[in-house]
Amino acid sequence: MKIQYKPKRNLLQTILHSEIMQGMAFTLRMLFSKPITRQYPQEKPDIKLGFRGQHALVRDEETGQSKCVACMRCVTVCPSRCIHIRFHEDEDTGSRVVDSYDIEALRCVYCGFCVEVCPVNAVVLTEMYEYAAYDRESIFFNQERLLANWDAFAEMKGAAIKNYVNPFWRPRGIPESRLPAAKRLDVPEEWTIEGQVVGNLVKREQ
Amino acid sequence: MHVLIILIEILVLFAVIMLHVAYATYFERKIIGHMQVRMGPMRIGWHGLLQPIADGIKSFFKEDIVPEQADVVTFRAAPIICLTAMLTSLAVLPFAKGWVLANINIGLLFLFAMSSLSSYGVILAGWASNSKYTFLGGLRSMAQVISYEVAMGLSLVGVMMLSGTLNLTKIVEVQGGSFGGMYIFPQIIAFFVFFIAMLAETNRVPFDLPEAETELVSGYATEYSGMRYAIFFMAEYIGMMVMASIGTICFLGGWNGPFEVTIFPPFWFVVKVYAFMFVFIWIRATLPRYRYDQLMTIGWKLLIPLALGNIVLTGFIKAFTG
Amino acid sequence: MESMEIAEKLQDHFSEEVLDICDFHGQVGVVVKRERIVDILRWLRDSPEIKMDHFMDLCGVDNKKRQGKNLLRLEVVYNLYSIPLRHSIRIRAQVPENDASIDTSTDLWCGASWHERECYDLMGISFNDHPNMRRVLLPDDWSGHPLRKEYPLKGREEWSGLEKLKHKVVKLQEFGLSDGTLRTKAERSQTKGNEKS
Amino acid sequence: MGEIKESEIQEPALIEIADGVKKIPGINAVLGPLNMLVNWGRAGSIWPMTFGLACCAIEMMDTGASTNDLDRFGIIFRASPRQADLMIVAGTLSKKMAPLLRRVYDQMPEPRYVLAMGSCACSGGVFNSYAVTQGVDTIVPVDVYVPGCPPRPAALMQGLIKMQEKILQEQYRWSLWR
Amino acid sequence: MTRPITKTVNVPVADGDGERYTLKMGPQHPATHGVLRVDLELDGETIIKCSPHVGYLHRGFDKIAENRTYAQSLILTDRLDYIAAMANNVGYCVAVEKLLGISVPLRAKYIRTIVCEMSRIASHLLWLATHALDIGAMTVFLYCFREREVLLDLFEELCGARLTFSYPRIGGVRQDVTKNFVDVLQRFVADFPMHIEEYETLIDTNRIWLKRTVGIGVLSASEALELGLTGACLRGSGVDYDIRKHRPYDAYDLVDFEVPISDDGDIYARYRCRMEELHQSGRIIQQCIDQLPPGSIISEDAPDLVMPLHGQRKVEAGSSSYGTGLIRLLEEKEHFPVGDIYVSTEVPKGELGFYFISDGSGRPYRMHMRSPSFIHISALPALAEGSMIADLIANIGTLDVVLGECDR
Repeated sequence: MKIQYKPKRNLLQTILHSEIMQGMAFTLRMLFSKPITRQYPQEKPDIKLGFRGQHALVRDEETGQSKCVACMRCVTVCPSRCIHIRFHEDEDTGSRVVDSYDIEALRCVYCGFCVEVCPVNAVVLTEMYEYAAYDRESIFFNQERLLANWDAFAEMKGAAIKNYVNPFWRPRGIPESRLPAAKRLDVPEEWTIEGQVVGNLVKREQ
Repeated sequence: MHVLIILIEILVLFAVIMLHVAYATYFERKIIGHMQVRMGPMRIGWHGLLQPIADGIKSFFKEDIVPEQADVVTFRAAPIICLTAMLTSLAVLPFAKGWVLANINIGLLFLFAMSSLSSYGVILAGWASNSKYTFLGGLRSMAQVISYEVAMGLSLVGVMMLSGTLNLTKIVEVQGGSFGGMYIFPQIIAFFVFFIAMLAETNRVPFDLPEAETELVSGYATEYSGMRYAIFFMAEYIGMMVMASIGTICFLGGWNGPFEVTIFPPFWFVVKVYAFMFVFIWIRATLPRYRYDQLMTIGWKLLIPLALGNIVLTGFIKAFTG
Repeated sequence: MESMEIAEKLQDHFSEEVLDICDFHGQVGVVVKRERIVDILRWLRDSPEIKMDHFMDLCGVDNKKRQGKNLLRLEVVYNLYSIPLRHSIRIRAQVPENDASIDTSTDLWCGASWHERECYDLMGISFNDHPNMRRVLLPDDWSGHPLRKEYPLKGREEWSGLEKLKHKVVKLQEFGLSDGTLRTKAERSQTKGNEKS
Repeated sequence: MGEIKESEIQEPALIEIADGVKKIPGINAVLGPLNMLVNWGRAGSIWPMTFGLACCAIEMMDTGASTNDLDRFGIIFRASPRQADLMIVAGTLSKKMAPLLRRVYDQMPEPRYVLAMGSCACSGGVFNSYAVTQGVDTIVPVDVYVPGCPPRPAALMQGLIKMQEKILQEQYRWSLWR
Repeated sequence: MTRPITKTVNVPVADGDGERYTLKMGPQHPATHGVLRVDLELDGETIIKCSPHVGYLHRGFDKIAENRTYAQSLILTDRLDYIAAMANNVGYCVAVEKLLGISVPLRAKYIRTIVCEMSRIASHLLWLATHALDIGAMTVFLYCFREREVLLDLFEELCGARLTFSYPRIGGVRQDVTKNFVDVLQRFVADFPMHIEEYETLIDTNRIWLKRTVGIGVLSASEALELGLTGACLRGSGVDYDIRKHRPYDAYDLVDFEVPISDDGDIYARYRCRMEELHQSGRIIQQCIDQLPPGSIISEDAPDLVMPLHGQRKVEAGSSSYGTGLIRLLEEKEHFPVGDIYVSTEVPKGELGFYFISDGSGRPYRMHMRSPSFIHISALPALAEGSMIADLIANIGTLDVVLGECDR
């Protein structure tokens, strides 16, 4: 397709600066339009469900501890290698016990891979984003800090935390059979294959 | 005693102008902000009203760097030359009848002289900083001022011919209080030339080449920090005000208005000056920037012939109508 | 024209030069010797039924850890495409380690210039008669070529420019007034967040 | 500034508050409000330098754009380091760029602040490779770290508010230079 | 404390044939779009010689990618061309899928096409914003960002991030679109031509804009080809080369759109081409939304994020960091086909190509990116030499370079 240019201005338009006047009229009109500015500390942006923000370890309501089972999937998948887990195997039960769970948040790229692969929904990315600090150490999260992050997030969400499902905890559109048990969370209708959005043209054909 | 009164007058004028300059920056930020569907300063004081004060305090307490290889004396003097020249030209401006510090008969020439002098400050700043961006900024400014000074001077010749005087108070008085008496109507071409030359003289968009941010960082002021930069900034805004005042006096009938405001005689003068300032800001929010050679082309090939033609035309009209 | 046909034509023309033709997912690569690479490229560009006018890509490969017959230590890969005829071909020129150089293709496509500089910079293959054979991405006084397989990901020794800078930072520290964090080497090893990775 | 120097001349009136630090009794009544005023001015008019390096620069531009509008805080971007108060290091700092970053920092007049924006500037982020410095705080002193990759505009603004808080708590920093 | 960037020669020095001096622009300069450095040799304001220097953002992508699995390297492409990260992600995934021989479900293809075109709009908006700002029209900058913000919010709703998405996966996409997303996007696409008109009110026929762009930085078709330019820069010179048409990927062969071409080859022609592409992108998005089929969004044989392929693995107790078991698994060279492949996609800047060599292990043996910006910057001298400093700024803008992509 060849580009069509607008016609050249004629002499009268040149003398009257018509195109400049149009531009000026436009900016003048915008002067009286309502600003779209969001006044930040007072008005916070509305964070969309599933925003990949501050890290947290979900506090299990029964035990009060983290759900992590030290399967090391998050450590393995992390592209920036910022998760460090130390664990030992309990001699009696043979299950793994997490000694330390550290996330170097300043190295993290917030890709959400760890959340996606976690089989028990232990590590999550919350919707918190305001955690700038004066030093590097306070953005290095150990296990207590991560659990505290979850408490802070739960407090922010209030009662809604009960039914809160971040899309990254449960990958959408992936068949149930491919998900680990803890990932099979109850989700809204439109996240399921049956309820998904389809185009107008497709609908009409059916 | 007379000297004392004059001194007090000067001080009052100085204080008022400085306040105006400070708030001119505020209004510029606010108006441009709203034209760009945002808000401008909001958080320092109510709706950002104390913003210029904060800027001033910050600049005053900032470190003042003189580059090692700069010409120290010239470097330090340049902003002061700029500011002084601009402040001096305020002396001859009649804000209202009798509200003028020095009612001299060559007021218009004096203004030209002073505005040219202030560009020396810019050139010296560009040269003394010993950096190439400032140097280019200084060069551009020099070329721009020289070519547009001519166009501007010629555009006002028509006004001088009509009024028959260089005294600014008399120019206003000749125009009279009526709306039709304003020189903008008989001198529409001259006004057009004057307006464009005015934008170029004050380094405003679309002729802001000496300090074109995306090309020359900050142009001639690149090496200046803290208070000295603030002085340049002030000089620039006073320059805008002086130019707007010339426009008001020569084309829009000065302090005359549709009705008298007895409490504050310069009311209409201030309104007109601020109208000019608003147009400055409005243009800045709308237009892109010319290239350096295009600027020169407009100056020499369009504005000067137009201004000369206007003089001839005015001469003929004057000769035939007597 | 199918890529395979082009490769065969190329083999007919330059039977001495072509070492191997390999096909993978419909993309044909021709392994050639480096000596007459410019002639091959010129032929591909200029012959009317092939007309490879778009120089898509050039990149260097280190074959140290890769097996394959006819492979030398280094390799320069040219990806060519013909915009009017819509076909493509890949030329893989073999370069030995001891004389890592190949003739430049900037005479044919001046757009190849920076590709070749990048190849020199990261892979260490120099291009004969290139107008400006200098490093492009890394500083001029960098040592080593990072994409060689023996070069570790984090580099071997610190770049001299950065070393100098760190000395300067320590020296200037006392003049500054800032109370922000500045990590010099000694402090850095003490912080737990850093050394773990 | 001037006040401190004059006070040193009037020897007898001084009292020693710490080793080698003397002051005129009651001077805080004068300097305290001045200190507050100066800090208020500085906090209210932070002019950052446009030092966009990588991805975070786009979010930095976005923060300056209409939706978030940094101008509300009195923040306008300056191109010249001489007129800047704050350097927002937005993006990955490669080793080739590091000397230039330091040079630009050296050109800024006191008081100067540095805000490291994003993972890469804070610690090198995912780019733990031969060409990237692991944290901008090895080159310049950093005052505020803003995590995120990249931080969303509101996070940067929170960092800037933190910076303002820090400036407001300063004690007589304006009296220290030269 | 002298200003070092401008330090070489302090005042112009005569060198025999006229007063020439050098000026170093950047790497910290407001108009160089990041950290490009351009060394200029000037005669007055006329550029005699222009040599761009890059590498101030070199992060070693190729090397890092060799040390990560295919799935992990996806996040690197986010940071390649960070203005249109989605298009890069998709380009990467398309290339890896071709290498591994994975077919993508139709729905995922459509969703990818939608997000690709969204990122094309976002990228062109940012280009227009900065290009206009370079030439001095500051207001266009803010209007463009206003619309861009809507797109970023949509991206956030889709994948939880505003700039670095990591949204597509090898074999599909990460999440399905929601009703709200489709509705807002549809409204945006419907309103968008009106916004384009707003920008055009300010600059399109403006005489200053025309003076700064018409006849500046002219490249003929053969020159542009020889320089290796792609994308709108090549099409602005009259060469009909768009990978979406030449080698269709995703759903581009299922939708109807046109490729704008101009013969003039100057800055204005490239500007018009990109503006027209904005319209076309809107058209593509609308068609994709209408045709969006039901079905799965990720292929059944897509590789797992953690493992190179489906499979189990055991980690030794006490191991702390990056698992040794995985490394062993990755070194086994039997999972993937052995071969090399070059796949390119049409990103907003031009042709983004990925060249992979696989030796059968879970990590690429060699990954090379053909980044359009890198080539575009190398064409800068051809555009700028003989023009003035102000034109250089306009020329950098018109090439639409992103330094992250250029330096990698």
